[in-house]
Amino acid sequence: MNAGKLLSYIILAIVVIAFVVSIALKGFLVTVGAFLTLFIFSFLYKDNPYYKFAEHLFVGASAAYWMSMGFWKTMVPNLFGKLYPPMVAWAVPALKNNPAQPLMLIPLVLGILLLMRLSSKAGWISRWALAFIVGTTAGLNLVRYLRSDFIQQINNTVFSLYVTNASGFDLGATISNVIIFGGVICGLIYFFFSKEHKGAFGAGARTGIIVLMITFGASFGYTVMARISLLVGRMQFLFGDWLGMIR
Amino acid sequence: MKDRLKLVVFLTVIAFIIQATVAFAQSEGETADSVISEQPVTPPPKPVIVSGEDIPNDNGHKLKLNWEYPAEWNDSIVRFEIYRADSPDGDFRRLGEAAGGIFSYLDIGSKKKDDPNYMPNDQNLYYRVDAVSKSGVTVQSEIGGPFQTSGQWFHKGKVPVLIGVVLFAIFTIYFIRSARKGKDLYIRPLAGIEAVDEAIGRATEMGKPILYVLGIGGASDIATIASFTILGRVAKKVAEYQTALTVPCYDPIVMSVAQDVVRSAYLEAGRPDQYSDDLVFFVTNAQFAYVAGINGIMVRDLPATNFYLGYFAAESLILAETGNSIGAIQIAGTDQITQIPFFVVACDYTLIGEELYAASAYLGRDPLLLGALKAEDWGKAIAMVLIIVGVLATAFGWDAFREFLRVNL
Amino acid sequence: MGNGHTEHKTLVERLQFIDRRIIFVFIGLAVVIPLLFGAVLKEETTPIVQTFFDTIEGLPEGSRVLLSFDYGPTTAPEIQPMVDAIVRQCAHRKSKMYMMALWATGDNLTGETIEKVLKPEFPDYKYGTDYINLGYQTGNQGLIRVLLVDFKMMYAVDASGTDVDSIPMMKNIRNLKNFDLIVSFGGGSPGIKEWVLYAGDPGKIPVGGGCTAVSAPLLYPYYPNQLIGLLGGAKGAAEYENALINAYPEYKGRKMAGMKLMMSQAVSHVVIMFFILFGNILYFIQRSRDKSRSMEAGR
Amino acid sequence: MRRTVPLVITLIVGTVLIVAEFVPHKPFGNLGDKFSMYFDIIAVFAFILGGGNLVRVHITKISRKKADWPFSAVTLAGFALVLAAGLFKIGNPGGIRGDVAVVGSLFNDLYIFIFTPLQASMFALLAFYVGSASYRAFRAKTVEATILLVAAFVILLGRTPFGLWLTGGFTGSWEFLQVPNLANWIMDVPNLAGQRAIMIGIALGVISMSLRIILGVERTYLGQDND
Repeated sequence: MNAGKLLSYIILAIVVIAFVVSIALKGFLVTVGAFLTLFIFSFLYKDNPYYKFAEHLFVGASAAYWMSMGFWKTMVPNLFGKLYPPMVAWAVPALKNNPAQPLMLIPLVLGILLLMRLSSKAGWISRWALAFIVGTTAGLNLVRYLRSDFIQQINNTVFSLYVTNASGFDLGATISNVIIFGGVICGLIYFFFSKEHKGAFGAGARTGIIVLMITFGASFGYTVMARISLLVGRMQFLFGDWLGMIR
Repeated sequence: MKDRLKLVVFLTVIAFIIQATVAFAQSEGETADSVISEQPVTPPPKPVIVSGEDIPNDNGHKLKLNWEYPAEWNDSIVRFEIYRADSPDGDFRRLGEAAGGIFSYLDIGSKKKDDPNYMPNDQNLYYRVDAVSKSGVTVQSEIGGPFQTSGQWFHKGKVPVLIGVVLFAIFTIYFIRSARKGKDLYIRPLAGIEAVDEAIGRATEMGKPILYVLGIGGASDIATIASFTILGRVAKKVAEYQTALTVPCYDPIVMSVAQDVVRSAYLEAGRPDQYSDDLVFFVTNAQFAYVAGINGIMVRDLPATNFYLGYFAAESLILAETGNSIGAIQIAGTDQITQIPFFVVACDYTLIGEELYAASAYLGRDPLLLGALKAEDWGKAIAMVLIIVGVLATAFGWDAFREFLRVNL
Repeated sequence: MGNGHTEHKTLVERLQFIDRRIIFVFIGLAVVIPLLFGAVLKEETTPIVQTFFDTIEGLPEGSRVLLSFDYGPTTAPEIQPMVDAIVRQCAHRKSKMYMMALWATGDNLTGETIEKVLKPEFPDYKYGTDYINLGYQTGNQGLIRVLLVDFKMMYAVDASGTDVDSIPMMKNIRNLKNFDLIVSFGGGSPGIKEWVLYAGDPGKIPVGGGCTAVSAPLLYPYYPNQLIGLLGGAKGAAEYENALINAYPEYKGRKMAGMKLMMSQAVSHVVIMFFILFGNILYFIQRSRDKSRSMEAGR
Repeated sequence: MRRTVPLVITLIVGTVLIVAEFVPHKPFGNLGDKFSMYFDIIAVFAFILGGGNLVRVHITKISRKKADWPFSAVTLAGFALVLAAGLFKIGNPGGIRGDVAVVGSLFNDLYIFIFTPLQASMFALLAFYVGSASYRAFRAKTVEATILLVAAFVILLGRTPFGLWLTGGFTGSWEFLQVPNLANWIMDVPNLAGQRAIMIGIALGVISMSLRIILGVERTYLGQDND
């Protein structure tokens, strides 16, 4: 037995003992939460069997979680409960008196079509369901993005560059508005695909990159706060709820 | 003289009684104010229904009822109760109430016939408004109506949107057609795209796999659909170079589409035997479990090249930093504005927003898709022109332009 | 001499690419040490938070406040301090609290808030007359639209399955317009934006919100016309706690969650900034050396 | 046939939904909502594909004794346990009629004590990664990188009391130079401009992509084989 293996057994022993002691002192559920947290954090050092355990458990449990939620929260009330309520009334009595909606046959059929891909012969038919999904999205997105992102954002940028306030000309606000106006125009120039970035157009594109870089830097810096909060939350759980070191 | 004296005494007594009542009422507490203001002995007047307007640009079943009421009574009316019936002498059903001082009510009826609140379109409706005073007196209005609601065939607030849809359709079709005729279109280079070949080549040289992450979008997210096209091109090259490919998926539908796409690509490259469904597999449908799984794949399989193309949320940086720690070349692209900065900071190449959608055209050099890119550029030109003209128009105090662009949601 | 010079240079080079685990350790310590010492950082209350506080403060006794828990455990560290502070304030003001959730994950957090804040700190507050947990309902913004017209259509029972008609405080609730204030806690969708668009605006009901720092910039545009106030991230929470302490002296000296969060925030920000500066200084040292070296070589 | 029918479906569905956006009248009015609901239902059917694939992948790993195969057993065990508690409502106080995620059920306990800590911990890793990413990437190597660095630095500084402490001396008309004010200005002005340009670009990309899909130009998602 080499040294590495010995060390890993020693660590395993420590983890098991700590786990048992923790259960005795703090109860089962908090202990499980704390150890799973530590297992995930151990990935920061390097990949190890404890992280692998947590990762694999997480993958299996989460997949089943969403399957169960999808079945009971979507499939039962929104499909069967509307298609033929008596069918699910034994499980969800509240649905019993719903009127039947024959139109719900559409998603049922499409869902079954999608499952046809499990068959090697009729797999191609699952594309009909896919075509429905993609067509729906394309139709909805086209108009929605045109309206709320394209036209609305243009509208938001149409403002007066020359700003006045109670005491007359407002230099600060005027500069800000000019920068927003110029920044949006240059940013758009950067995104042109079919025109070479040369001459005045190139200068615009270059300014556009600078504006984008400020945006990215600022967004990054801004998000740090939120991310630290998450870590604080975990640490409060470990050192407070579990170890009782924070009062 | 005597009569006059009588009158004075009479009035004094009345005044005294009134004062006493007021004082008593005040000692009773809160209702005191209302009694004072409700001094006029006359009962509250009737509300007068003025109009019932159908709400425009909708499916019907909605009506705005307006009535009038003397302003001096505002303080003494607690609420108005609104009733509706199918006929003037029908059964009036209470719909709801409006506070005193408010003289309109939005009646949102049900579309369903079996609902008690059913409100038919294109049929006569009759309304009644009851004013309830603080002292509890209820006065009914005359019955108002008939009013009707109806559904409209066109949403007038969306004219600019309609113009936009038509314009873009024309552009796209025009440029696709001219591209089909063989007109040569210039497109500027995109660093992220040019690096794709190099990145695949590097993995081949090193004998390491390529990881392609489609993100946490569904098959209906446009970013995911754009990513499918890129995956097709990447998979074809990978098949030609005989490099290993791993595509872990978040959404089962995305997984099945990705399987189709990769299988087709291998077939096109003439190596259908190299394909197996094990290349493209489902991990899980939970954001962070998916990331945990991919992290595991990265540190164990040590891919030389990572692609992150599609819809990404907070997990972007976890992926990009883990990928960086194993020394992989990373090419990322997403349309999620909040995540682009993380990819820019932690990856070698990043396709910013729109560039992700353009990537499929770049990789395939398909004239049809290049034509669509040209149409997008025209869209950008229009946006710029609209902004510049709009700003000028505003400078000259002409607000109609801006009003036109205001979209009624 | 020359030998030492090259060795020193490799050190600069090495430091530029230090093992990232060293950075991890520093960030971990920056978060944990302030927590262990219970250090707090006070934040002066800004107007966007103060108006929110004043609105609740101005509600008469018995006002109805709808609290919607539209967040999950992952963002709870940021959001929960706001929830706790606002629940405390509502309890002091003797407002009636109606708790619900647009997010399935909000359900557990509602229960946790009741168990950890309301029950121990306000034992006189009675379920059914002073507060109620209505639980989660599916439907997202669709749910809000229905609630605006008919509340009991979607909430016929409370979270534990009790018929709401048998609960005293639900007696006069017909629709959302019966509430004096709606407060949504959450950063995602559906959340504050949906409450504003589908309830606040059409129903003319005041809406306030508490959200994550990330989503705050997207919501600022709604203040002050459509939102009475907004708490953004840990900073917003700490500012609210400051307002609470100023108004209710019994909280003075108490280390509240948002303020603790702010201390860890400040220290870890400084650590990150230090590393950025450190990295750049090393980079410039190396570059100037590279330059002088290439000049020597050119000579 | 195999290629044409899906393309026709996409064309019809897409066009109908565009029309529906402009026609509030029946039957178009709420077609978008309805179709989205259908989509949610179809997605649940797809879970069968996903769950099946997951089970298959891990059973293969175990049977072929691939690297780390014992951990695949952990995945399967977790999957089976949660599925039993969720789909079959084992350990639910209300039995099969109880709400699936009701407080006190095994399903809910598994969610709170296994799912939640794992999820929150993965999320919290980000706090470490923002540190390592900023140390590595924020170097003043090029003009662009310098701008990125300076913008991030000002925002970070504005989030700490040190920002105000360093620049509190600027008062009166110079007050805008105080770091917190500067940080807010960067967020509200140049950041806004950049975001807007990206948003308009993305909108155009989505519009173009949607048109390409509806017109059948973009069809990779349907696969390319003619089997």
